[in-house]
Amino acid sequence: MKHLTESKTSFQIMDQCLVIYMKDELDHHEALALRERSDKLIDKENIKHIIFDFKGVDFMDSSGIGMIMGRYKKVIFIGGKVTVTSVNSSVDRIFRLSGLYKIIEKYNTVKEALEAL
Amino acid sequence: MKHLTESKTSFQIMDQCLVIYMKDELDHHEALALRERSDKLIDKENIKHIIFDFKGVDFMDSSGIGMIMGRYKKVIFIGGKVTVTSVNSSVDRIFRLSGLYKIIEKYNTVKEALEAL
Amino acid sequence: MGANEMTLEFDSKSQNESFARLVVAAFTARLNPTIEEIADIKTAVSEAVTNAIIHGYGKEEGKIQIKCRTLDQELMVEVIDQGVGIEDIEKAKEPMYTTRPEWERSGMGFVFMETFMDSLEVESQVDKGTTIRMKKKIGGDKGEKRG
Amino acid sequence: MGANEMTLEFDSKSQNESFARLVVAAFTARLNPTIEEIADIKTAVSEAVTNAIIHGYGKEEGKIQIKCRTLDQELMVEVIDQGVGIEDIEKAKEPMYTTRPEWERSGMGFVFMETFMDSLEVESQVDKGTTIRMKKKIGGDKGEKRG
Ligand SMILES: Nc1ncnc2c1ncn2[C@@H]1O[C@H](COP(=O)(O)OP(=O)(O)O)[C@@H](O)[C@H]1O
Ligand SMILES: Nc1ncnc2c1ncn2[C@@H]1O[C@H](COP(=O)(O)OP(=O)(O)O)[C@@H](O)[C@H]1O
Repeated sequence: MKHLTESKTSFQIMDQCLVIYMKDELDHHEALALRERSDKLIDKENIKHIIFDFKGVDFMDSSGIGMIMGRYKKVIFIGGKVTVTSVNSSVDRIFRLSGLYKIIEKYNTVKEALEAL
Repeated sequence: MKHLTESKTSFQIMDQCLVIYMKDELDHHEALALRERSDKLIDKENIKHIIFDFKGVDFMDSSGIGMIMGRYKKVIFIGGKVTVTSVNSSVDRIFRLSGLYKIIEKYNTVKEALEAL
Repeated sequence: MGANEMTLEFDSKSQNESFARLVVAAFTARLNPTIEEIADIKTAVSEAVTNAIIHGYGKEEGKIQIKCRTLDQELMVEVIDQGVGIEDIEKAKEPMYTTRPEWERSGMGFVFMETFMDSLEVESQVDKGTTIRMKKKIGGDKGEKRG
Repeated sequence: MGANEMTLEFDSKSQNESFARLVVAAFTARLNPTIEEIADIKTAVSEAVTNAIIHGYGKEEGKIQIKCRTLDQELMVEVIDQGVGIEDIEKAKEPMYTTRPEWERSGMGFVFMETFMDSLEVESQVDKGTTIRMKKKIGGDKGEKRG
Protein backbone atom coordinates (compact mmCIF):
# COMPACT_ATOMS: atom_id res chain seq x y z
CA MET A 1 0.00 0.00 0.00
CA LYS A 2 2.89 2.30 0.68
CA HIS A 3 3.85 2.39 -2.93
CA LEU A 4 0.30 3.26 -3.97
CA THR A 5 0.02 6.00 -1.40
CA GLU A 6 3.25 7.58 -2.44
CA SER A 7 2.45 7.55 -6.09
CA LYS A 8 -0.87 9.27 -5.43
CA THR A 9 0.44 12.37 -3.69
CA SER A 10 2.94 14.66 -5.33
CA PHE A 11 5.21 17.21 -3.73
CA GLN A 12 6.73 20.42 -5.01
CA ILE A 13 9.35 22.54 -3.26
CA MET A 14 9.98 26.23 -3.99
CA ASP A 15 12.39 28.10 -1.78
CA GLN A 16 11.28 27.16 1.70
CA CYS A 17 7.73 26.38 0.66
CA LEU A 18 6.38 22.83 0.33
CA VAL A 19 3.28 22.28 -1.82
CA ILE A 20 1.49 18.97 -1.21
CA TYR A 21 -0.89 17.91 -3.98
CA MET A 22 -3.13 15.33 -2.37
CA LYS A 23 -5.40 12.78 -4.00
CA ASP A 24 -8.59 10.79 -3.39
CA GLU A 25 -9.48 10.26 0.24
CA LEU A 26 -7.65 11.79 3.18
CA ASP A 27 -8.46 9.46 6.06
CA HIS A 28 -6.39 8.08 8.95
CA HIS A 29 -4.64 5.57 6.71
CA GLU A 30 -3.60 8.20 4.18
CA ALA A 31 -2.82 10.76 6.90
CA LEU A 32 -0.26 8.39 8.43
CA ALA A 33 1.51 7.97 5.11
CA LEU A 34 1.38 11.68 4.32
CA ARG A 35 2.69 12.64 7.74
CA GLU A 36 5.73 10.44 7.37
CA ARG A 37 6.57 11.52 3.87
CA SER A 38 6.06 15.25 4.36
CA ASP A 39 7.97 15.41 7.66
CA LYS A 40 11.02 13.92 5.95
CA LEU A 41 10.88 16.69 3.36
CA ILE A 42 10.17 19.41 5.93
CA ASP A 43 13.26 18.46 7.90
CA LYS A 44 15.56 17.75 4.99
CA GLU A 45 14.62 20.77 2.88
CA ASN A 46 14.33 23.19 5.76
CA ILE A 47 10.70 23.98 4.92
CA LYS A 48 8.98 27.04 6.43
CA HIS A 49 5.62 27.28 4.64
CA ILE A 50 3.25 24.48 3.64
CA ILE A 51 0.44 24.58 1.10
CA PHE A 52 -1.98 21.64 1.14
CA ASP A 53 -3.72 21.45 -2.22
CA PHE A 54 -7.07 19.63 -2.03
CA LYS A 55 -7.88 19.67 -5.74
CA GLY A 56 -7.79 15.88 -6.03
CA VAL A 57 -9.34 15.19 -2.63
CA ASP A 58 -12.99 14.18 -2.46
CA PHE A 59 -13.09 12.99 1.14
CA MET A 60 -11.55 14.07 4.43
CA ASP A 61 -12.35 13.19 8.04
CA SER A 62 -10.98 14.35 11.40
CA SER A 63 -7.71 12.51 10.80
CA GLY A 64 -6.98 15.08 8.08
CA ILE A 65 -7.50 17.87 10.62
CA GLY A 66 -5.04 16.21 12.99
CA MET A 67 -2.47 15.76 10.23
CA ILE A 68 -2.67 19.43 9.17
CA MET A 69 -2.51 20.66 12.77
CA GLY A 70 0.55 18.47 13.29
CA ARG A 71 2.39 20.08 10.36
CA TYR A 72 1.22 23.51 11.53
CA LYS A 73 2.88 22.90 14.90
CA LYS A 74 6.11 21.97 13.13
CA VAL A 75 6.46 25.19 11.13
CA ILE A 76 4.79 27.77 13.38
CA PHE A 77 7.85 27.97 15.63
CA ILE A 78 10.02 29.17 12.78
CA GLY A 79 7.41 31.71 11.67
CA GLY A 80 5.98 29.56 8.90
CA LYS A 81 2.44 29.55 7.50
CA VAL A 82 0.09 26.74 6.56
CA THR A 83 -2.51 27.29 3.85
CA VAL A 84 -5.04 25.11 2.07
CA THR A 85 -6.16 25.48 -1.54
CA SER A 86 -8.83 24.13 -3.93
CA VAL A 87 -11.01 22.98 -1.07
CA ASN A 88 -14.35 21.48 -2.14
CA SER A 89 -17.54 22.09 -0.18
CA SER A 90 -17.55 18.92 1.89
CA VAL A 91 -13.91 19.35 2.93
CA ASP A 92 -14.60 23.04 3.61
CA ARG A 93 -17.40 22.07 5.98
CA ILE A 94 -14.99 19.84 7.93
CA PHE A 95 -12.49 22.70 8.21
CA ARG A 96 -15.17 25.13 9.38
CA LEU A 97 -16.57 22.75 12.00
CA SER A 98 -13.11 22.02 13.34
CA GLY A 99 -12.23 25.70 13.73
CA LEU A 100 -9.08 25.19 11.68
CA TYR A 101 -9.57 28.42 9.74
CA LYS A 102 -8.56 30.26 12.91
CA ILE A 103 -4.99 29.20 12.33
CA ILE A 104 -4.69 28.42 8.63
CA GLU A 105 -5.67 30.38 5.55
CA LYS A 106 -7.63 29.25 2.53
CA TYR A 107 -7.00 30.28 -1.10
CA ASN A 108 -8.61 29.24 -4.33
CA THR A 109 -5.44 28.14 -6.07
CA VAL A 110 -1.86 27.24 -5.23
CA LYS A 111 -0.79 30.29 -7.29
CA GLU A 112 -2.79 32.67 -5.10
CA ALA A 113 -1.48 31.01 -1.96
CA LEU A 114 2.10 31.37 -3.15
CA GLU A 115 1.59 35.05 -3.94
CA ALA A 116 0.18 35.65 -0.46
CA LEU A 117 3.19 34.20 1.36
CA MET B 1 -36.54 0.03 -6.94
CA LYS B 2 -39.00 -0.53 -9.71
CA HIS B 3 -39.12 3.10 -10.53
CA LEU B 4 -35.33 3.32 -10.71
CA THR B 5 -35.08 0.27 -12.92
CA GLU B 6 -37.65 1.51 -15.33
CA SER B 7 -36.13 4.92 -15.66
CA LYS B 8 -32.77 3.40 -16.50
CA THR B 9 -33.79 1.42 -19.56
CA SER B 10 -35.39 3.06 -22.55
CA PHE B 11 -37.44 1.48 -25.29
CA GLN B 12 -38.02 2.42 -28.91
CA ILE B 13 -40.50 0.83 -31.29
CA MET B 14 -40.27 1.01 -35.08
CA ASP B 15 -42.69 -1.05 -37.12
CA GLN B 16 -42.55 -4.44 -35.48
CA CYS B 17 -39.07 -3.93 -34.09
CA LEU B 18 -38.38 -3.23 -30.43
CA VAL B 19 -35.06 -1.63 -29.51
CA ILE B 20 -34.10 -1.94 -25.84
CA TYR B 21 -31.41 0.47 -24.67
CA MET B 22 -30.11 -1.02 -21.45
CA LYS B 23 -28.06 0.59 -18.72
CA ASP B 24 -25.50 -0.22 -16.02
CA GLU B 25 -25.55 -3.79 -14.79
CA LEU B 26 -27.65 -6.58 -16.26
CA ASP B 27 -27.94 -9.10 -13.45
CA HIS B 28 -30.80 -11.26 -12.16
CA HIS B 29 -32.49 -8.32 -10.44
CA GLU B 30 -32.42 -6.15 -13.57
CA ALA B 31 -33.28 -9.10 -15.83
CA LEU B 32 -36.50 -9.68 -13.89
CA ALA B 33 -37.56 -6.08 -14.34
CA LEU B 34 -36.57 -6.00 -18.00
CA ARG B 35 -38.38 -9.24 -18.75
CA GLU B 36 -41.65 -7.92 -17.36
CA ARG B 37 -41.47 -4.59 -19.06
CA SER B 38 -40.38 -5.83 -22.48
CA ASP B 39 -42.90 -8.68 -22.59
CA LYS B 40 -45.73 -6.21 -22.09
CA LEU B 41 -44.50 -4.22 -25.06
CA ILE B 42 -43.88 -7.32 -27.19
CA ASP B 43 -47.46 -8.50 -26.69
CA LYS B 44 -49.15 -5.13 -26.92
CA GLU B 45 -47.22 -3.79 -29.91
CA ASN B 46 -47.12 -7.07 -31.79
CA ILE B 47 -43.31 -7.08 -31.87
CA LYS B 48 -41.42 -9.40 -34.23
CA HIS B 49 -37.77 -8.34 -33.95
CA ILE B 50 -35.80 -7.31 -30.87
CA ILE B 51 -32.54 -5.39 -30.69
CA PHE B 52 -30.78 -5.34 -27.32
CA ASP B 53 -28.41 -2.38 -27.20
CA PHE B 54 -25.59 -2.85 -24.69
CA LYS B 55 -23.99 0.56 -25.07
CA GLY B 56 -24.75 1.55 -21.47
CA VAL B 57 -24.12 -1.89 -19.98
CA ASP B 58 -20.85 -2.55 -18.19
CA PHE B 59 -21.75 -5.84 -16.50
CA MET B 60 -23.75 -8.92 -17.43
CA ASP B 61 -23.94 -12.39 -15.92
CA SER B 62 -25.77 -15.60 -16.88
CA SER B 63 -29.13 -14.07 -15.91
CA GLY B 64 -28.74 -11.78 -18.93
CA ILE B 65 -28.27 -14.83 -21.13
CA GLY B 66 -31.47 -16.36 -19.77
CA MET B 67 -33.40 -13.15 -20.29
CA ILE B 68 -32.29 -12.81 -23.92
CA MET B 69 -33.00 -16.50 -24.65
CA GLY B 70 -36.44 -16.02 -23.14
CA ARG B 71 -37.26 -13.14 -25.49
CA TYR B 72 -35.77 -15.12 -28.39
CA LYS B 73 -38.19 -17.96 -27.70
CA LYS B 74 -41.08 -15.49 -27.77
CA VAL B 75 -40.37 -14.07 -31.24
CA ILE B 76 -38.77 -17.02 -33.04
CA PHE B 77 -42.16 -18.67 -33.62
CA ILE B 78 -43.39 -15.73 -35.65
CA GLY B 79 -40.14 -15.61 -37.66
CA GLY B 80 -38.58 -12.79 -35.66
CA LYS B 81 -34.91 -12.10 -35.06
CA VAL B 82 -32.99 -11.12 -31.95
CA THR B 83 -29.81 -9.08 -32.27
CA VAL B 84 -27.40 -7.43 -29.86
CA THR B 85 -25.46 -4.22 -30.48
CA SER B 86 -22.65 -2.16 -28.90
CA VAL B 87 -21.40 -5.12 -26.91
CA ASN B 88 -18.24 -4.43 -24.88
CA SER B 89 -15.49 -7.01 -24.50
CA SER B 90 -16.56 -8.45 -21.14
CA VAL B 91 -20.19 -8.86 -22.23
CA ASP B 92 -18.96 -10.29 -25.53
CA ARG B 93 -17.00 -12.93 -23.64
CA ILE B 94 -20.14 -13.98 -21.76
CA PHE B 95 -22.06 -14.30 -25.04
CA ARG B 96 -19.29 -16.36 -26.63
CA LEU B 97 -18.97 -18.71 -23.65
CA SER B 98 -22.72 -19.24 -23.54
CA GLY B 99 -22.94 -20.12 -27.22
CA LEU B 100 -25.61 -17.47 -27.70
CA TYR B 101 -24.11 -16.26 -30.99
CA LYS B 102 -25.42 -19.48 -32.55
CA ILE B 103 -28.93 -18.07 -32.39
CA ILE B 104 -28.54 -14.30 -32.20
CA GLU B 105 -26.56 -11.86 -34.31
CA LYS B 106 -24.23 -9.09 -33.22
CA TYR B 107 -23.86 -5.66 -34.84
CA ASN B 108 -21.79 -2.65 -33.92
CA THR B 109 -24.67 -0.20 -33.82
CA VAL B 110 -28.45 -0.18 -33.65
CA LYS B 111 -28.46 1.45 -37.09
CA GLU B 112 -26.55 -1.45 -38.64
CA ALA B 113 -28.81 -3.95 -36.88
CA LEU B 114 -31.93 -2.19 -38.20
CA GLU B 115 -30.57 -2.20 -41.74
CA ALA B 116 -29.86 -5.91 -41.54
CA LEU B 117 -33.41 -6.86 -40.56
CA MET C 1 -39.61 0.17 1.31
CA GLY C 2 -39.11 -2.99 3.41
CA ALA C 3 -36.24 -3.46 5.83
CA ASN C 4 -32.87 -4.53 4.51
CA GLU C 5 -29.98 -5.59 6.74
CA MET C 6 -26.34 -6.40 6.46
CA THR C 7 -23.43 -7.15 8.76
CA LEU C 8 -19.82 -6.67 7.80
CA GLU C 9 -16.91 -7.97 9.82
CA PHE C 10 -13.32 -7.09 8.99
CA ASP C 11 -9.81 -6.84 10.44
CA SER C 12 -8.86 -3.68 12.31
CA LYS C 13 -6.29 -2.56 9.74
CA SER C 14 -6.13 1.07 8.64
CA GLN C 15 -6.26 0.02 4.99
CA ASN C 16 -9.80 -1.22 5.61
CA GLU C 17 -11.11 2.23 6.58
CA SER C 18 -11.91 3.22 3.02
CA PHE C 19 -13.41 -0.21 2.34
CA ALA C 20 -15.75 0.13 5.33
CA ARG C 21 -16.98 3.58 4.25
CA LEU C 22 -17.58 2.37 0.75
CA VAL C 23 -19.61 -0.65 1.88
CA VAL C 24 -21.95 1.47 4.00
CA ALA C 25 -22.31 4.02 1.20
CA ALA C 26 -23.14 1.25 -1.29
CA PHE C 27 -25.67 -0.29 1.08
CA THR C 28 -27.38 3.10 1.45
CA ALA C 29 -27.53 3.66 -2.30
CA ARG C 30 -31.03 2.25 -2.72
CA LEU C 31 -32.40 5.02 -0.47
CA ASN C 32 -31.34 7.43 -3.22
CA PRO C 33 -29.20 9.70 -1.02
CA THR C 34 -27.84 13.03 -2.22
CA ILE C 35 -24.09 13.42 -2.66
CA GLU C 36 -24.03 15.44 0.54
CA GLU C 37 -25.87 12.75 2.49
CA ILE C 38 -23.40 10.14 1.25
CA ALA C 39 -20.50 12.39 2.31
CA ASP C 40 -22.06 12.77 5.79
CA ILE C 41 -22.45 9.02 6.20
CA LYS C 42 -18.95 8.27 4.93
CA THR C 43 -17.43 10.77 7.35
CA ALA C 44 -19.36 9.45 10.35
CA VAL C 45 -18.52 5.82 9.54
CA SER C 46 -14.90 6.73 8.95
CA GLU C 47 -14.67 8.36 12.38
CA ALA C 48 -16.22 5.40 14.16
CA VAL C 49 -14.14 2.81 12.30
CA THR C 50 -10.90 4.74 12.78
CA ASN C 51 -11.64 5.01 16.51
CA ALA C 52 -12.24 1.27 16.75
CA ILE C 53 -8.93 0.61 15.01
CA ILE C 54 -6.69 3.06 16.84
CA HIS C 55 -8.35 3.55 20.23
CA GLY C 56 -10.26 0.30 20.59
CA TYR C 57 -7.55 -2.08 19.46
CA GLY C 58 -4.42 0.08 19.19
CA LYS C 59 -1.35 -2.06 18.57
CA GLU C 60 -3.39 -5.26 18.88
CA GLU C 61 -5.46 -6.50 15.98
CA GLY C 62 -9.11 -7.36 16.35
CA LYS C 63 -12.35 -7.63 14.43
CA ILE C 64 -14.69 -4.75 13.74
CA GLN C 65 -18.35 -5.28 12.95
CA ILE C 66 -20.60 -2.90 11.09
CA LYS C 67 -24.32 -3.57 11.19
CA CYS C 68 -26.56 -1.64 8.85
CA ARG C 69 -30.28 -1.58 8.54
CA THR C 70 -32.42 0.47 6.21
CA LEU C 71 -36.14 0.83 6.79
CA ASP C 72 -38.25 3.24 4.82
CA GLN C 73 -35.92 6.18 4.37
CA GLU C 74 -33.83 5.66 7.49
CA LEU C 75 -30.35 4.23 7.82
CA MET C 76 -29.14 2.74 11.10
CA VAL C 77 -25.43 1.96 11.42
CA GLU C 78 -23.65 0.27 14.30
CA VAL C 79 -19.87 0.11 14.56
CA ILE C 80 -18.78 -2.44 17.14
CA ASP C 81 -15.39 -3.35 18.57
CA GLN C 82 -14.27 -5.65 21.38
CA GLY C 83 -11.43 -3.36 22.33
CA VAL C 84 -10.40 -1.46 25.46
CA GLY C 85 -13.65 0.48 25.85
CA ILE C 86 -14.21 4.08 26.96
CA GLU C 87 -13.95 5.06 30.61
CA ASP C 88 -15.79 8.39 30.52
CA ILE C 89 -18.13 8.60 27.54
CA GLU C 90 -19.28 12.18 28.23
CA LYS C 91 -15.71 13.42 28.36
CA ALA C 92 -14.81 11.46 25.19
CA LYS C 93 -17.58 13.25 23.29
CA GLU C 94 -16.30 16.72 24.11
CA PRO C 95 -14.88 18.67 21.16
CA MET C 96 -11.06 18.55 20.97
CA TYR C 97 -10.86 15.91 23.70
CA THR C 98 -8.47 13.13 22.79
CA THR C 99 -6.45 10.62 24.78
CA ARG C 100 -4.02 10.34 21.89
CA PRO C 101 -2.54 13.75 21.05
CA GLU C 102 0.76 11.99 20.33
CA TRP C 103 -0.92 10.27 17.37
CA GLU C 104 -2.10 13.64 16.07
CA ARG C 105 -5.74 12.98 16.88
CA SER C 106 -7.85 16.11 16.74
CA GLY C 107 -10.53 15.01 19.21
CA MET C 108 -13.23 15.91 16.67
CA GLY C 109 -14.42 12.40 15.82
CA PHE C 110 -17.52 12.32 18.02
CA VAL C 111 -18.39 15.91 17.06
CA PHE C 112 -18.44 14.92 13.40
CA MET C 113 -20.51 11.80 14.08
CA GLU C 114 -23.06 13.89 15.97
CA THR C 115 -23.09 16.66 13.37
CA PHE C 116 -23.37 14.49 10.28
CA MET C 117 -25.91 11.98 11.57
CA ASP C 118 -29.35 12.55 13.10
CA SER C 119 -28.55 10.65 16.26
CA LEU C 120 -25.59 9.08 18.03
CA GLU C 121 -25.57 6.58 20.89
CA VAL C 122 -22.40 5.28 22.52
CA GLU C 123 -22.31 2.12 24.60
CA SER C 124 -19.00 1.12 26.08
CA GLN C 125 -17.53 -1.00 28.82
CA VAL C 126 -13.88 -0.90 29.81
CA ASP C 127 -12.03 -4.01 28.56
CA LYS C 128 -15.21 -5.24 26.84
CA GLY C 129 -15.53 -2.90 23.89
CA THR C 130 -17.55 -0.14 22.30
CA THR C 131 -20.70 0.09 20.20
CA ILE C 132 -21.48 3.27 18.27
CA ARG C 133 -25.07 3.49 17.01
CA MET C 134 -25.99 6.21 14.51
CA LYS C 135 -29.13 6.96 12.56
CA LYS C 136 -29.88 9.20 9.64
CA LYS C 137 -32.99 9.91 7.58
CA ILE C 138 -32.25 10.10 3.91
CA GLY C 139 -34.06 12.74 1.90
CA GLY C 140 -35.65 14.70 4.75
CA ASP C 141 -37.93 16.69 2.49
CA LYS C 142 -38.95 13.58 0.56
CA GLY C 143 -40.32 12.28 3.86
CA GLU C 144 -43.93 12.23 2.71
CA LYS C 145 -43.14 9.65 0.09
CA ARG C 146 -42.31 7.01 2.70
CA GLY C 147 -44.86 4.27 3.10
CA MET D 1 1.20 -8.61 1.74
CA GLY D 2 -0.33 -9.99 4.97
CA ALA D 3 -3.70 -11.71 5.13
CA ASN D 4 -6.85 -9.61 5.25
CA GLU D 5 -10.29 -11.03 5.93
CA MET D 6 -13.88 -9.94 5.87
CA THR D 7 -17.30 -11.47 6.27
CA LEU D 8 -20.45 -9.96 4.88
CA GLU D 9 -23.94 -11.15 5.78
CA PHE D 10 -27.03 -9.83 4.01
CA ASP D 11 -30.64 -10.62 3.21
CA SER D 12 -31.38 -12.83 0.19
CA LYS D 13 -33.07 -10.06 -1.81
CA SER D 14 -32.30 -9.64 -5.49
CA GLN D 15 -31.58 -5.94 -4.97
CA ASN D 16 -28.54 -6.97 -2.90
CA GLU D 17 -26.87 -8.78 -5.81
CA SER D 18 -25.12 -5.67 -7.08
CA PHE D 19 -24.19 -4.66 -3.53
CA ALA D 20 -22.55 -8.05 -2.92
CA ARG D 21 -20.49 -7.87 -6.13
CA LEU D 22 -19.36 -4.37 -5.32
CA VAL D 23 -18.22 -5.30 -1.81
CA VAL D 24 -16.07 -8.17 -3.04
CA ALA D 25 -14.63 -5.99 -5.81
CA ALA D 26 -13.81 -3.24 -3.30
CA PHE D 27 -12.20 -5.72 -0.93
CA THR D 28 -10.00 -7.01 -3.76
CA ALA D 29 -8.93 -3.51 -4.80
CA ARG D 30 -5.74 -3.49 -2.74
CA LEU D 31 -4.41 -6.42 -4.79
CA ASN D 32 -4.37 -4.00 -7.73
CA PRO D 33 -6.47 -6.14 -10.08
CA THR D 34 -6.90 -5.34 -13.76
CA ILE D 35 -10.31 -4.29 -15.03
CA GLU D 36 -10.70 -7.74 -16.55
CA GLU D 37 -9.86 -9.48 -13.28
CA ILE D 38 -12.44 -7.34 -11.47
CA ALA D 39 -15.03 -8.23 -14.13
CA ASP D 40 -14.23 -11.94 -13.68
CA ILE D 41 -14.65 -11.74 -9.92
CA LYS D 42 -17.87 -9.73 -10.14
CA THR D 43 -19.38 -12.24 -12.55
CA ALA D 44 -18.43 -15.26 -10.44
CA VAL D 45 -19.74 -13.66 -7.23
CA SER D 46 -22.90 -12.58 -8.99
CA GLU D 47 -23.58 -16.15 -10.14
CA ALA D 48 -23.03 -17.62 -6.69
CA VAL D 49 -25.11 -14.98 -4.91
CA THR D 50 -27.95 -15.19 -7.43
CA ASN D 51 -28.01 -18.97 -7.01
CA ALA D 52 -28.19 -18.65 -3.22
CA ILE D 53 -31.11 -16.23 -3.56
CA ILE D 54 -33.19 -18.02 -6.18
CA HIS D 55 -32.26 -21.69 -5.81
CA GLY D 56 -31.10 -21.80 -2.20
CA TYR D 57 -33.90 -19.78 -0.65
CA GLY D 58 -36.44 -19.32 -3.48
CA LYS D 59 -39.64 -17.79 -2.17
CA GLU D 60 -38.34 -17.86 1.41
CA GLU D 61 -35.97 -15.24 2.66
CA GLY D 62 -32.71 -16.11 4.35
CA LYS D 63 -29.24 -14.82 5.07
CA ILE D 64 -26.32 -15.09 2.70
CA GLN D 65 -22.74 -14.93 3.92
CA ILE D 66 -19.73 -13.97 1.87
CA LYS D 67 -16.31 -14.63 3.35
CA CYS D 68 -13.30 -13.14 1.65
CA ARG D 69 -9.64 -13.55 2.37
CA THR D 70 -6.72 -12.07 0.53
CA LEU D 71 -3.21 -13.39 1.09
CA ASP D 72 -0.29 -12.28 -1.04
CA GLN D 73 -1.88 -11.96 -4.47
CA GLU D 74 -4.67 -14.51 -3.98
CA LEU D 75 -8.35 -13.91 -3.32
CA MET D 76 -10.50 -16.58 -1.69
CA VAL D 77 -14.28 -16.07 -1.71
CA GLU D 78 -16.93 -18.21 -0.09
CA VAL D 79 -20.62 -17.73 -0.72
CA ILE D 80 -22.71 -19.56 1.86
CA ASP D 81 -26.44 -20.15 2.19
CA GLN D 82 -28.56 -22.25 4.55
CA GLY D 83 -31.06 -23.06 1.82
CA VAL D 84 -32.38 -26.23 0.20
CA GLY D 85 -28.98 -27.55 -0.91
CA ILE D 86 -28.02 -29.37 -4.12
CA GLU D 87 -28.88 -33.04 -4.63
CA ASP D 88 -26.47 -33.88 -7.44
CA ILE D 89 -23.54 -31.48 -7.54
CA GLU D 90 -21.91 -33.00 -10.63
CA LYS D 91 -25.13 -32.67 -12.61
CA ALA D 92 -25.67 -29.11 -11.35
CA LYS D 93 -22.26 -28.10 -12.71
CA GLU D 94 -23.02 -29.29 -16.24
CA PRO D 95 -23.37 -26.53 -18.85
CA MET D 96 -27.00 -25.63 -19.59
CA TYR D 97 -28.29 -27.73 -16.72
CA THR D 98 -30.90 -25.92 -14.68
CA THR D 99 -33.73 -27.02 -12.43
CA ARG D 100 -35.50 -23.71 -13.09
CA PRO D 101 -36.07 -23.25 -16.82
CA GLU D 102 -39.41 -21.63 -15.96
CA TRP D 103 -37.48 -18.78 -14.33
CA GLU D 104 -35.42 -18.34 -17.51
CA ARG D 105 -32.24 -19.67 -15.95
CA SER D 106 -29.60 -20.49 -18.54
CA GLY D 107 -27.78 -23.18 -16.56
CA MET D 108 -24.47 -21.38 -17.16
CA GLY D 109 -23.81 -20.15 -13.62
CA PHE D 110 -21.34 -22.84 -12.56
CA VAL D 111 -19.63 -22.73 -15.96
CA PHE D 112 -18.95 -19.02 -15.50
CA MET D 113 -17.72 -19.49 -11.94
CA GLU D 114 -15.28 -22.16 -13.14
CA THR D 115 -14.17 -20.16 -16.16
CA PHE D 116 -13.62 -16.84 -14.44
CA MET D 117 -11.96 -18.09 -11.28
CA ASP D 118 -8.89 -20.32 -10.85
CA SER D 119 -10.70 -22.89 -8.75
CA LEU D 120 -14.23 -23.78 -7.65
CA GLU D 121 -15.35 -26.07 -4.84
CA VAL D 122 -18.98 -26.83 -4.07
CA GLU D 123 -20.10 -28.25 -0.74
CA SER D 124 -23.79 -28.88 -0.31
CA GLN D 125 -26.20 -30.88 1.79
CA VAL D 126 -29.90 -31.19 1.01
CA ASP D 127 -31.96 -29.09 3.45
CA LYS D 128 -28.78 -27.77 5.10
CA GLY D 129 -27.39 -25.40 2.51
CA THR D 130 -24.58 -24.76 0.08
CA THR D 131 -21.07 -23.34 0.25
CA ILE D 132 -19.29 -22.20 -2.91
CA ARG D 133 -15.54 -21.68 -2.52
CA MET D 134 -13.62 -19.92 -5.26
CA LYS D 135 -10.02 -18.74 -5.58
CA LYS D 136 -8.25 -16.47 -7.98
CA LYS D 137 -4.69 -15.20 -8.26
CA ILE D 138 -4.55 -11.56 -9.12
CA GLY D 139 -1.87 -10.40 -11.55
CA GLY D 140 -0.60 -13.80 -12.69
CA ASP D 141 2.50 -12.37 -14.36
CA LYS D 142 3.28 -10.16 -11.37
CA GLY D 143 3.65 -13.39 -9.40
CA GLU D 144 7.34 -12.87 -8.62
CA LYS D 145 6.57 -9.75 -6.65
CA ARG D 146 4.74 -11.69 -3.97
CA GLY D 147 6.54 -11.91 -0.64
N1 LIG E 1 -13.89 2.67 19.90
C1 LIG E 1 -13.23 3.28 20.92
N2 LIG E 1 -12.58 2.54 21.85
C2 LIG E 1 -11.92 3.12 22.87
N3 LIG E 1 -11.85 4.46 23.03
C3 LIG E 1 -12.46 5.26 22.16
C4 LIG E 1 -13.18 4.71 21.05
N4 LIG E 1 -13.71 5.75 20.34
C5 LIG E 1 -13.33 6.87 20.98
N5 LIG E 1 -12.59 6.59 22.06
C6 LIG E 1 -12.02 7.58 23.02
O1 LIG E 1 -12.71 8.82 22.84
C7 LIG E 1 -11.78 9.85 22.57
C8 LIG E 1 -12.40 10.90 21.67
O2 LIG E 1 -12.73 10.35 20.40
P1 LIG E 1 -12.84 11.28 19.14
O3 LIG E 1 -13.80 12.40 19.44
O4 LIG E 1 -13.17 10.44 17.95
O5 LIG E 1 -11.40 11.93 18.95
P2 LIG E 1 -10.00 11.30 18.49
O6 LIG E 1 -10.25 10.03 17.75
O7 LIG E 1 -9.43 12.35 17.60
O8 LIG E 1 -9.20 11.08 19.74
C9 LIG E 1 -10.57 9.16 21.99
O9 LIG E 1 -9.38 9.90 22.13
C10 LIG E 1 -10.54 7.85 22.79
O10 LIG E 1 -9.94 8.03 24.05
N1 LIG F 1 -27.04 -22.23 -3.79
C1 LIG F 1 -27.79 -23.21 -4.38
N2 LIG F 1 -28.75 -23.86 -3.68
C2 LIG F 1 -29.50 -24.82 -4.25
N3 LIG F 1 -29.34 -25.23 -5.53
C3 LIG F 1 -28.40 -24.62 -6.30
C4 LIG F 1 -27.59 -23.59 -5.76
N4 LIG F 1 -26.74 -23.20 -6.74
C5 LIG F 1 -27.02 -23.94 -7.81
N5 LIG F 1 -28.02 -24.81 -7.57
C6 LIG F 1 -28.59 -25.82 -8.51
O1 LIG F 1 -27.66 -25.99 -9.57
C7 LIG F 1 -28.30 -25.75 -10.84
C8 LIG F 1 -27.31 -25.16 -11.83
O2 LIG F 1 -26.84 -23.90 -11.40
P1 LIG F 1 -26.25 -22.88 -12.45
O3 LIG F 1 -25.20 -23.54 -13.27
O4 LIG F 1 -25.83 -21.64 -11.72
O5 LIG F 1 -27.47 -22.55 -13.41
P2 LIG F 1 -28.82 -21.72 -13.18
O6 LIG F 1 -28.69 -20.83 -11.98
O7 LIG F 1 -28.98 -20.96 -14.44
O8 LIG F 1 -29.92 -22.74 -12.97
C9 LIG F 1 -29.46 -24.82 -10.50
O9 LIG F 1 -30.47 -24.86 -11.47
C10 LIG F 1 -29.89 -25.35 -9.14
O10 LIG F 1 -30.72 -26.48 -9.27
